[in-house]
Amino acid sequence: MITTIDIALTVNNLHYKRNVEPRMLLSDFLRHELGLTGTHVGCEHGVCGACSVLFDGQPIRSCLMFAVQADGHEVLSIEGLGTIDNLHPLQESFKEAHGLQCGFCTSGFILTLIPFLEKNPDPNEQEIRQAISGNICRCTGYQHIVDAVKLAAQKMPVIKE
Amino acid sequence: MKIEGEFLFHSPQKAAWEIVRDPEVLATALPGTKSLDKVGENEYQGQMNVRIGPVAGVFSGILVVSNEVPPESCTLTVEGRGSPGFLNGAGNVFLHDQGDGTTLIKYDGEVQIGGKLASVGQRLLDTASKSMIRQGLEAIDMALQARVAAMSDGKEIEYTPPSESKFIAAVAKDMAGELFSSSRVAWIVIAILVFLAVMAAIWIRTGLGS
Amino acid sequence: MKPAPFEYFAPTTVDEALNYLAEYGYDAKVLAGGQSLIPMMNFRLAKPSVIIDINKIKELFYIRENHEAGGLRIGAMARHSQLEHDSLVADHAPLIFDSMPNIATVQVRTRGTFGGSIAHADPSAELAAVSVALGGSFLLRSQRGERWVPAHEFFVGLFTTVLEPDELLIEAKFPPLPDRTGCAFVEVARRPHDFALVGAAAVVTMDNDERCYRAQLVFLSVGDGPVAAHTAVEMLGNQRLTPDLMRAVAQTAAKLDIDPGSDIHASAEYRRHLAGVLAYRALEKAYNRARGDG
Amino acid sequence: MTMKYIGKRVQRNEDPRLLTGQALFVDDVDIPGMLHASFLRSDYAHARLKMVDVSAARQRPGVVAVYTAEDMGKDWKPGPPLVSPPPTVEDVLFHSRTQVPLVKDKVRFAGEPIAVVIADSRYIAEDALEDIIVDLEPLEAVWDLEKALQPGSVLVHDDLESNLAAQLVQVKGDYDRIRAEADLIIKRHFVIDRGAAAAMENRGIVADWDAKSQRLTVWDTTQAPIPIRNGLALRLGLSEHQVRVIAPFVGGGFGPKIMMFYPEEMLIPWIAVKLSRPIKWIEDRRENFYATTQERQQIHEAEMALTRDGRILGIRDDFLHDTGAYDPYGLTIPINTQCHAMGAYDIANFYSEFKVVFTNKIIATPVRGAGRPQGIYIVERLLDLAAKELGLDPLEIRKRNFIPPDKFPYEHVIIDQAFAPLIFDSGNYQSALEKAATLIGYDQFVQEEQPRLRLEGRHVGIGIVSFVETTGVGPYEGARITVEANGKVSVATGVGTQGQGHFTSFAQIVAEQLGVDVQDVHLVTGDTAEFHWGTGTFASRGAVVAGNAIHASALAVRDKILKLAGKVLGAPEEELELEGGLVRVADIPHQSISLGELASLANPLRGAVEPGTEPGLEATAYFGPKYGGAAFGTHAMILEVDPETMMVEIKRYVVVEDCGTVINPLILEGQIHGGVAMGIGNAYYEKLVYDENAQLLNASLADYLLPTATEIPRIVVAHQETPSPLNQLGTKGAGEAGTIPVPALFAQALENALPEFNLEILETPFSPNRLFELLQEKEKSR
Repeated sequence: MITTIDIALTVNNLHYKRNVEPRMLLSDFLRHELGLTGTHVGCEHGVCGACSVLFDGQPIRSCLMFAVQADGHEVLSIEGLGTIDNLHPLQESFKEAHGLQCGFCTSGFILTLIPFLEKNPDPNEQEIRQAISGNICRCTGYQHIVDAVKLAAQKMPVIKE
Repeated sequence: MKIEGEFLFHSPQKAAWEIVRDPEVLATALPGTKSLDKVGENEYQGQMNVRIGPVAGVFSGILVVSNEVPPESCTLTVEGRGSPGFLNGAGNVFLHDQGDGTTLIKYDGEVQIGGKLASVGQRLLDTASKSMIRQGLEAIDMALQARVAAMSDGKEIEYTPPSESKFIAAVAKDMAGELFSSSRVAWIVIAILVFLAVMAAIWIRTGLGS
Repeated sequence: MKPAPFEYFAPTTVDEALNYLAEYGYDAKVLAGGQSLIPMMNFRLAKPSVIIDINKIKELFYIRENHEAGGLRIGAMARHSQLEHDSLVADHAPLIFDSMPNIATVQVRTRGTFGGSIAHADPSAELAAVSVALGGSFLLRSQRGERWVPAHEFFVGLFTTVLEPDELLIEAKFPPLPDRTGCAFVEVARRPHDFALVGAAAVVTMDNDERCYRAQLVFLSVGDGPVAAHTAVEMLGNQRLTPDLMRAVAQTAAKLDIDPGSDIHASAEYRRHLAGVLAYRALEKAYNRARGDG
Repeated sequence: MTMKYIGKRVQRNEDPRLLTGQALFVDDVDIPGMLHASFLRSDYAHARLKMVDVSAARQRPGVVAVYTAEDMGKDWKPGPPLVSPPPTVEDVLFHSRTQVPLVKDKVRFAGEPIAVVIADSRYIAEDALEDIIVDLEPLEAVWDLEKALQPGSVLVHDDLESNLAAQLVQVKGDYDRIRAEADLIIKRHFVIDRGAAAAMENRGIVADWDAKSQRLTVWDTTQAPIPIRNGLALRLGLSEHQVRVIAPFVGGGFGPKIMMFYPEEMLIPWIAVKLSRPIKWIEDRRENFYATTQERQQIHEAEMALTRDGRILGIRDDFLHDTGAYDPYGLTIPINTQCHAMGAYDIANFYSEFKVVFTNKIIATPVRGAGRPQGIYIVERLLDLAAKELGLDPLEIRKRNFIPPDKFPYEHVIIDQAFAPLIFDSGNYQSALEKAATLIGYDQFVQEEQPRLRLEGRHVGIGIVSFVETTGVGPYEGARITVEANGKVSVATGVGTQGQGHFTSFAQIVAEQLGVDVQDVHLVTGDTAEFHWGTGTFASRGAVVAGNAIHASALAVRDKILKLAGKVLGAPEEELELEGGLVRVADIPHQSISLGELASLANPLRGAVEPGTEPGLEATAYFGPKYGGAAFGTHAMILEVDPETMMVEIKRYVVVEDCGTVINPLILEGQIHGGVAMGIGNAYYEKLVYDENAQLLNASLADYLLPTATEIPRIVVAHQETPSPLNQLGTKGAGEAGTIPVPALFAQALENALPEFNLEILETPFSPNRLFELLQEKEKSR
């Protein structure tokens, strides 16, 4: 008999209560239980970074956590950032700099970069490349992503003011 | 993967032969062995529990003994399978009487490993197999010594193999130690050991923290 | 790639965790950061029937100065992301601090824990090698009691430590570094976040006469655990560290102290070669730092 | 002609959806009652299937069905061949053997599916795989290409006499004669190994059979939705109109997503119909290494004949090509290799013979580059070795051999992958080379920087390599463009998109003709319900073939607009201009009508449409190129190697790219950056390692090394535009170009960085471990 566990968590500022099997990966939980399919699954062994989300404000691989472990915690997925009509400045920068092609890895990059840019408001190229080295993109060769981050760094303080 | 090496048993050739040649005896020496049954003239079937760190599983295997030249040499063929993969091996075992109550066992063989084990466990495979083979042989040597001692006293053999956990720890401990010249015994050992080894190898880079 | 089912417990105290460990022993796996265990479970190479998640045990999350003996104490659940930004670590265990950027990726460091890395005992683990080099020791506890185990005795092999099935790693402590001590960590990996092909950690303490008072050289990824270069390090005793001597020590370490394996990324010969190169680089850097030049 | 939209760095229409997680990928499809599939795959590369027992799996709670080959009954059939061999070549030998849905008698590669479990969740489906008992009798695996062809080798296909799958000779001039006259012959053995496309999104398929309306809807991560629909209809005995295939947003393609039919692509719809339930199968990353096709393995015995002043007289290339266990994709890859083994050079004599070999490895089908990188590797490496031998500068030897601009169109006599004569339509190779040399500072580096750094003990090297890329092959694509009453324009085309920015570049082409904002052009692609003629996105053809179809269709719509507007505005057509969503009379700005109003007028509710006219501002047009255009360019790099650790760092990278008319430089640069990154992977990181049992040893992203941001340098891209005379837009393809020359370039630069070792790199992918081995050999031979 499969046992399930009740969990309560906050995702994109909304509170959810669900009953899940302990083995359910957080990535599957977000995608298939909550319907937040903007989090993508690329490898399920913690290398590609596509499933990165913010967990209590820090970037994690959602394929390397069980949903039960998120009980009592706060998750931010790409759906919680900007909207189509009101993009977050980092999303806006990705668009302007052509920082995405197929777009599959993009939410993982963006979420990884949010806390990075908060800590490093004026990063140089090498710092940016280090910051995204846990995310694989097969389309862009990373250059336009780096450009997008630089662009965002210029924009974000303006937004904050 | 090629496997070859040698190892010194602290027992006369005949006793060493018996254990190498008799997988049932061998089974008693190897921790984790769940069963070993004779299914044909020279054919045995067995199951073994394997555990390395977080990796664990049950493997079943068939061992065939051929080309016997008692008490000197034989050929062992092994086919093992478990959910994480399979292993096929064939190898020759030679026992050289050292004339001082010890026996040098030499082995060479070829092992094929496939499935999950082979495909995601490469990083540590070589390292792990070296360690496992040696520890398997040491376990056998301990069993041998116990047998020899018991027989010379005319007593029942009283030998308890190391517990599974002790064995695993011992297996693991080996590596960094002095240069070794592992050895080879029955192929079921090697086979299943390498099996273990490969399982151990499994590792995926993500970092640390278990 | 979905994990097999398991029973899940999330104790909130060490005592509660020890209860579970006593009850389930070998059938259980402790889930710390999970950054090594969960991928193995996703591949179904690991199928523990019980998971004891210790992420809710608040008493294990700390990094402290050791007020009694000096040095540093690190709770088992201190996360890599804490270690890499903590000034106590930078001050008291600069070697740990140096090694942090080499460990996996930012997302993994958010979750990965000091204790998890140590208990997992991957031969490529930076923190295992560094712990041995720093002469650290680990506190293990079970319902039967507790014990301190020096790092160099803790790692017994591939994914294997002296931890008994009912024991939990509680804390690591590192002695204070003597004056005139320099540390260095170097590694070579295909991509910066990959497992190192080879890594080396060196700790060198000089005496007032500019001679080597004490030294440690520990490799990773060249065996089934961290490998200390005992033979080589003996050559340093009471010597002046000339480049020639350090080169000879590095070569000895590569020749006599290790028995690396081959894999698809590096042959044993290449690893041995790298060990020689990195040993020299680590020693030189540590020596320069010990003299205050680096 | 100056253009308003084409050639501009227009931001992409598709981005806001992708950036906010609102774009639909196949795994996002969720249908009530949907079941999940998981495949049991063979661990063995070659084995006889003696028994499969799925009874325990069927008993597991949550399992709905389990299928084996036997359960498929007469529906079990090998897949159709995707590409047939060239009918235009005499003496071509070709044995077609295609993949099977589930293994029936014999496993031919590790990963071949044996059974499929359908369950309530993927978790349960995977649990049930462990319940299945399979008895496989292992057979010796065919692994080594050379040994595979030796008499007595074990056979991959027992009904054939050998493992030879195909053989083809292509000849130009008379190589043997010229060889006798040559001053220098450079002959080498080259080994090129396999790599994976490794798109970030694995493959996936969702099939939904609506029994009431008798319609099948399939979401598939395919690069070719229309052929998938047609094939599925044929296989399932349905009319094409009963099947709708949607390739929604696809997370990268790079070639393998055009393979068809993958076993899963056939099975999942078949099961959906059987069970009348929606079924989802999403490939996981481990499966992606086993279940998705790969490419690149070839072994070449190649030689180049030259005069002493470095003129190439001819090339001979004999090679083996590994097709894996089956050859559904015909001869596309090895023919591409042949077509690129003369590179950008004017070579009069050429002999190329290849043998395609069956092995017990995963099927080989095109991966970004598709045989071209191998051809370029051969010619560029031979040229480098010749330059060394003759004491010539690598730049100089290339300049002496380029096809000169006045020789275009340049006929190569041999045929290309589309079975059309290989003709390079237009080009200016030397200017691309010179531009690249300038951008990377070639002279300054060689004369000043490098000597200075060498004195400091640093090992820096430079490389510069030219390439051509045949692109934009037929057969055809089409598009339908409609101006809607709201003034917006909708475009439907069939190719499908995997990140190439078609939503934007195609919109630019339309905007150019119709004078509307790019954002007001709404493109639908990859949905057979919207447009169902065409083939797909491959061979760098989207912008060329679909692009020109859209252009033609836009011109036709423009024509209709002008005709109607002329009437409405009472002005001659030639005085009308389209801008800002309006048609207006030139010089009389207030005399205008909006496209929306015109569209309404063209589709009246009352009154009569004139005989012989069509309602609406809509047109459908097709484009099929006579042959493909040849894009080209030059790459240059500077790298540094640490000869102690063998680690290599790329310091500078320059690309000069000429793919004819550029539609959107921003998108083009993105394509090039990505291509170069994949090329760097091919050169130095990404090698699929098989052992002698044809077991893949690095089937995870931990061991198969995809470059990350720290391995890829900043890439300087410069454009040159030599329009193609083959189509109205003047475009050539660009999707694969970035990847093609990188392994050859890397080898040249690395050799240049280590002059004291006199290295010869004759293999790719390379690695630090291989560099160590080669340097050790050099040490020993000293």
